[in-house]
Amino acid sequence: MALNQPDIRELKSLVDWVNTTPDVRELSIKYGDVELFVSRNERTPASAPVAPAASTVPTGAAEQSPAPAAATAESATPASAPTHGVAPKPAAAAAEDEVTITAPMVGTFYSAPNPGAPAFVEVGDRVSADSVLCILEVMKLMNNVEAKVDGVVTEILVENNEAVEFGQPLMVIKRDS
Amino acid sequence: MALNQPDIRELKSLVDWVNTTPDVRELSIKYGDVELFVSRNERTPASAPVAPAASTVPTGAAEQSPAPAAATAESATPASAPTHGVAPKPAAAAAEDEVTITAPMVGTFYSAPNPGAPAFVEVGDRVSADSVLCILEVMKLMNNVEAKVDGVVTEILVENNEAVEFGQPLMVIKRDS
Amino acid sequence: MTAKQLNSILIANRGEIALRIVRACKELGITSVLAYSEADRSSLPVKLADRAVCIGPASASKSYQDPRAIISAALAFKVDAIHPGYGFLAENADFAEMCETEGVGFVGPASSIIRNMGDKIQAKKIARRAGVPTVPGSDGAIAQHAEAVAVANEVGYPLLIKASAGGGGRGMRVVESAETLERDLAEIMSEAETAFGDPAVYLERYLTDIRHIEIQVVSDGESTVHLGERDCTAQRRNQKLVEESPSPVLDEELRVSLAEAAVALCQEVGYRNAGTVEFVFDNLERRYYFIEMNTRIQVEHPVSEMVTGIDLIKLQLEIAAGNPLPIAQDDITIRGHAIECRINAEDPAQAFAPKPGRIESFRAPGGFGVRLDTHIETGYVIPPFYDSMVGKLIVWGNDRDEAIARALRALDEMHVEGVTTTAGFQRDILDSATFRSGDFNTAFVAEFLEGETA
Amino acid sequence: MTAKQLNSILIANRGEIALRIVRACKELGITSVLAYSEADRSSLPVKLADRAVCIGPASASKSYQDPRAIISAALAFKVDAIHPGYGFLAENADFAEMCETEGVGFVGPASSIIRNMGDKIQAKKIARRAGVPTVPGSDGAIAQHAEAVAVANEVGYPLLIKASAGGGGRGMRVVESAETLERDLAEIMSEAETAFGDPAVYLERYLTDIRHIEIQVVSDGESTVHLGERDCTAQRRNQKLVEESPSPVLDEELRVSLAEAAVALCQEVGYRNAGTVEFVFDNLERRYYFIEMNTRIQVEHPVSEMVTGIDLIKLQLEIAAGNPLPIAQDDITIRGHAIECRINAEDPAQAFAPKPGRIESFRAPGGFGVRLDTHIETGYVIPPFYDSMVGKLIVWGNDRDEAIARALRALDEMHVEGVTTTAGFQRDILDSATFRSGDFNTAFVAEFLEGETA
Repeated sequence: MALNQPDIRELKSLVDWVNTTPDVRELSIKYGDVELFVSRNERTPASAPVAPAASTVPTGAAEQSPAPAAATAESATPASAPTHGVAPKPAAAAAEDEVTITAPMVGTFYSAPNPGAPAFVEVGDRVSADSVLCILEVMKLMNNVEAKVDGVVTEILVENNEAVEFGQPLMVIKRDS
Repeated sequence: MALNQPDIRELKSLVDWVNTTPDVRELSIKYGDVELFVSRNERTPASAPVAPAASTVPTGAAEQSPAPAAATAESATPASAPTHGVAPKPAAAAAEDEVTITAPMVGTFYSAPNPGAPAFVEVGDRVSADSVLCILEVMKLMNNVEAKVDGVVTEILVENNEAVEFGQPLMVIKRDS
Repeated sequence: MTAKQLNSILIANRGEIALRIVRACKELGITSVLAYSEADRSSLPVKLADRAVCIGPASASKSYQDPRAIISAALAFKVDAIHPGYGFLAENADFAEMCETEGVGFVGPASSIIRNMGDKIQAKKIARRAGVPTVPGSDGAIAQHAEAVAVANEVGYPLLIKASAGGGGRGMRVVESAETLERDLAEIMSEAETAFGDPAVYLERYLTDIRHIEIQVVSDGESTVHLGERDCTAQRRNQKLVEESPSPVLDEELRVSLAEAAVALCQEVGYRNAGTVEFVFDNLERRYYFIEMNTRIQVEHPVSEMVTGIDLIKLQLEIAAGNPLPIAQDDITIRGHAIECRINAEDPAQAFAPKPGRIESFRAPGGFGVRLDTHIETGYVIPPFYDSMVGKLIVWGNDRDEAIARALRALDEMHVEGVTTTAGFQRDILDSATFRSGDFNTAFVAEFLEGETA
Repeated sequence: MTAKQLNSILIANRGEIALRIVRACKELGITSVLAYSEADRSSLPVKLADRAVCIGPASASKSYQDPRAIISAALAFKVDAIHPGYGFLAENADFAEMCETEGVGFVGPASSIIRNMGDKIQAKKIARRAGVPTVPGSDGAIAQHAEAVAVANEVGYPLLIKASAGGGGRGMRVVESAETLERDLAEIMSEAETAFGDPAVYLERYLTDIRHIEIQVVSDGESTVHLGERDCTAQRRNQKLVEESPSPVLDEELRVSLAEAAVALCQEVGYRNAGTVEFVFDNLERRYYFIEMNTRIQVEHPVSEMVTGIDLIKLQLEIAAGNPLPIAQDDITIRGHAIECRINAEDPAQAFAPKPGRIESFRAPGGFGVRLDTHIETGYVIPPFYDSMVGKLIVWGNDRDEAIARALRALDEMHVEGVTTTAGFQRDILDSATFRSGDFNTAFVAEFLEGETA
């Protein structure tokens, strides 16, 4: 780990930016061999805790590497896919035991493995961490989105075949306590 | 006194304007046969007291009618002139017993009745309400500026022959208590 | 560079036109001294002028409209000339004469020209002398029935009969054709005799389907150039809302003819300043008639600046300095199309009631072909003492369609919080099929408003 | 109106150029879908676009520079084409090729043209084929001493010898005259042999007193028009600071010759898009040499828009829709003079260190001849992830003097609080006697900065 003066200055300016921007809640930066993860409490306007973190800190960015396996649009079995970011539901009403599944990339949302097939999950379904919730098509590459938590699907927020943005909430899961 | 709806609306908008403008402290309006005088406390940001006032309220504006007597540039004796506004000194340090004499009109300030003559007043001079403090030349018309209070001249804020703006502080007089 | 230049001027105005003049001074290296009232102490023009001088209280009659305050400021602060802007004292012949008497320069023509052009009857006479068509009508009041009949048949129909002593709409009648003339004339004259004790009437052609088209001129007292026309037909209650150049209805022959008429009028009086010669244009007969001349810079002058590239305020200042016109007619070409929308702090939903107040947040539109002349900014408090115009959006496009599209885009982009403005109303006007067609007359905006409420 | 029009485009960029494209779309009635990173969520372009789609986190490599994210967004949101703006993926041949493969329209030339023009040696070859002069030099690396001597004497002096395997300033020497050539050549070649194991050298005329002049072109694949030149000589560390049109040093003959060269190059490759052909201009010999072609819209494109009246972004979109050029060369005339100043959030006093942060208060300059292309507004937080340019001030004047005066006036008027910008520095540059004279070369800004600290 070797940070020189300009690096530190630049890092500081990033943290300053997060502190002055009202709508940034989390920030992760990989800078050489240093990873920085900044998370800000949503309610309290206190200063953001800054922690130099090892790569064990689960940053969304680190998980968004493209899937290594290629897949064509026709492939029935979705390719092994990148995992997704798990973030607290942004809505004010989100309970503490609810997690919102967000889109790891901009693309098209499919609720089922094939047109006409039953959906991976419906509201009320119980899911485990490795359950596939939906598929995101990114340039004809079919990416599985997994639950990553054990719980019950309480909301599905997008329609089949809908275009979704990066970070867009897709589903809400009530986590087992 | 006859105010119809549009009149009242317009008056209200004037008062609103005074309330939203930070640098207006006093406002006087003559509207038909109604005179309105609004004065705002300088320190406290409380809402301005609004008082419909009879013409006995000494508003500066009402006193600024041009002098009836004509005078040429050469006239040695200044024409009988409009009186001037008397306002508390705007500077933060102004004591309660100090009054600031301000220019009733834009023009040129003369400290003496003639070039070469001694000044009307010097700092330290005692003046009475009808003492002439200086002359303001407004388009070759020489206007006497009178003290309007009894007291002692503590400051002369402009130089002889200086151009002065409307409302510009000219002198400070410490009023007799 | 021209030979002579003013060192300093007093700007005797406020709002966007004060800022407009400050900007021209800055670019020319002329010291701008802004005369302002107490109500405008924290206004943008005051901030941006080289020097600002308070000349009186908020009331215009004691500040911007007080000749003594203005001239006294000019004398005390030793400026070379006064730029009156528009409104206030800009076309006040007495004020111009006082400037002449006091030896203060005035950015405008001689007071005698202001006086002549300010007198409608006098102005019409001068126009006729210069060979400029005026609205057909009687030369003066006619008291004899027989003479009135003869003149009426010369003027043509529809014909407006106005009782000489009448006013405010009383003693007026429109005669549609010669058939009813003698009877109508007799009735009006006897009514006038009864009501006012004077049977005399004026006769004038009654024009209904008209446009308002004006020519921008600049003269140095010797020669005159024009910068093409502005079409100001979109008006509400005789207040211009949208102005554009070129006019969508003129052909090349008419365009040249109008401009030549305006130049002839200026040459007739030896005009010296920027000015505007206003005409009504009869859509049906496609003929134009002189109505008046404005001897000052106008609100809508940027429209001509945008299509010609010529800075009219700078030209005014050059002429006031005593320089001959630095450009000839051949140097002036019209490129593309420009449209101006006046943005007022008024509420269209409340019969356009003025809405002074605090601008909580303001963001100007930007980008290609967009010019905003405004004195407002975030935090500015619009005082209730003066007119409600808070800015002018002027757009330029290669053609009228592009200019309209750009104006709509810029109106959408402009962001004013805290005060209601007419920007949305302007958008509706510009986006209407009628405006887009270019085919309308001075009744357009009133009809548009009726259509909206119907 | 043209025959074909795109219904919707994805704007794969940020900042002022994203806003610029949004504006053009609005005026054309094209739905703008703006691809943005999480850092730009509350930016002005996001607010003003018809639709905005978040495509990734702040890091450009995972958003604006990620071809997969951009193309996936274009496919998912079903746009007709992607406008890449400048920077990021705008000249990435692989990205353009992916668009071609995926069947997504790309507002730019074919990937093969981007690839060829992106390869400096290849581009030079094409230029020579089109008869466009390039900087005199060897066609490739020369390993034989005798051959090098022969070529060197053809190229002329001063001459730059560059070791083929060198780099970063190593293995370079300037030869002032033929006298020392053989010795210098022998030394460099033997040094290169020792250091890199390869004696081969490139030879090139060493130009020092040069200006940077570029021609704006637009081609539809069949025919090409040009919009005159831009002079971008005022640079700091190869970053353009001030651009203007016309160039203050070209005469009519050179102007025509440069433009014809640029058009010939476009015709040679069947170019299709707006583009810029860049030249160095040798002040001493008054000759120009092709250096590279940019196959995208450029930061400084508004300079050409201001003097021609032509909207370059609209032309790009028309061509991308498959329309032929709607204008011919005869339709294009240059009027007046335009100057652009890039405003960066940098501190000139701290070696131009970037100064991201919150804009506490912003007021745009306005009035005649002033155009501001910016995405900043009061309350905007400049993110530290991207480049530091916060806006471009473009002014137009009848001549260069008026344009400079206007630029100074507008720079003075612009009000930015909370963040340090280069506006004041730009003011100093423009106001300098050297810039005003028009007589300088690419070393001007560096010399100006030295003069200031001296």
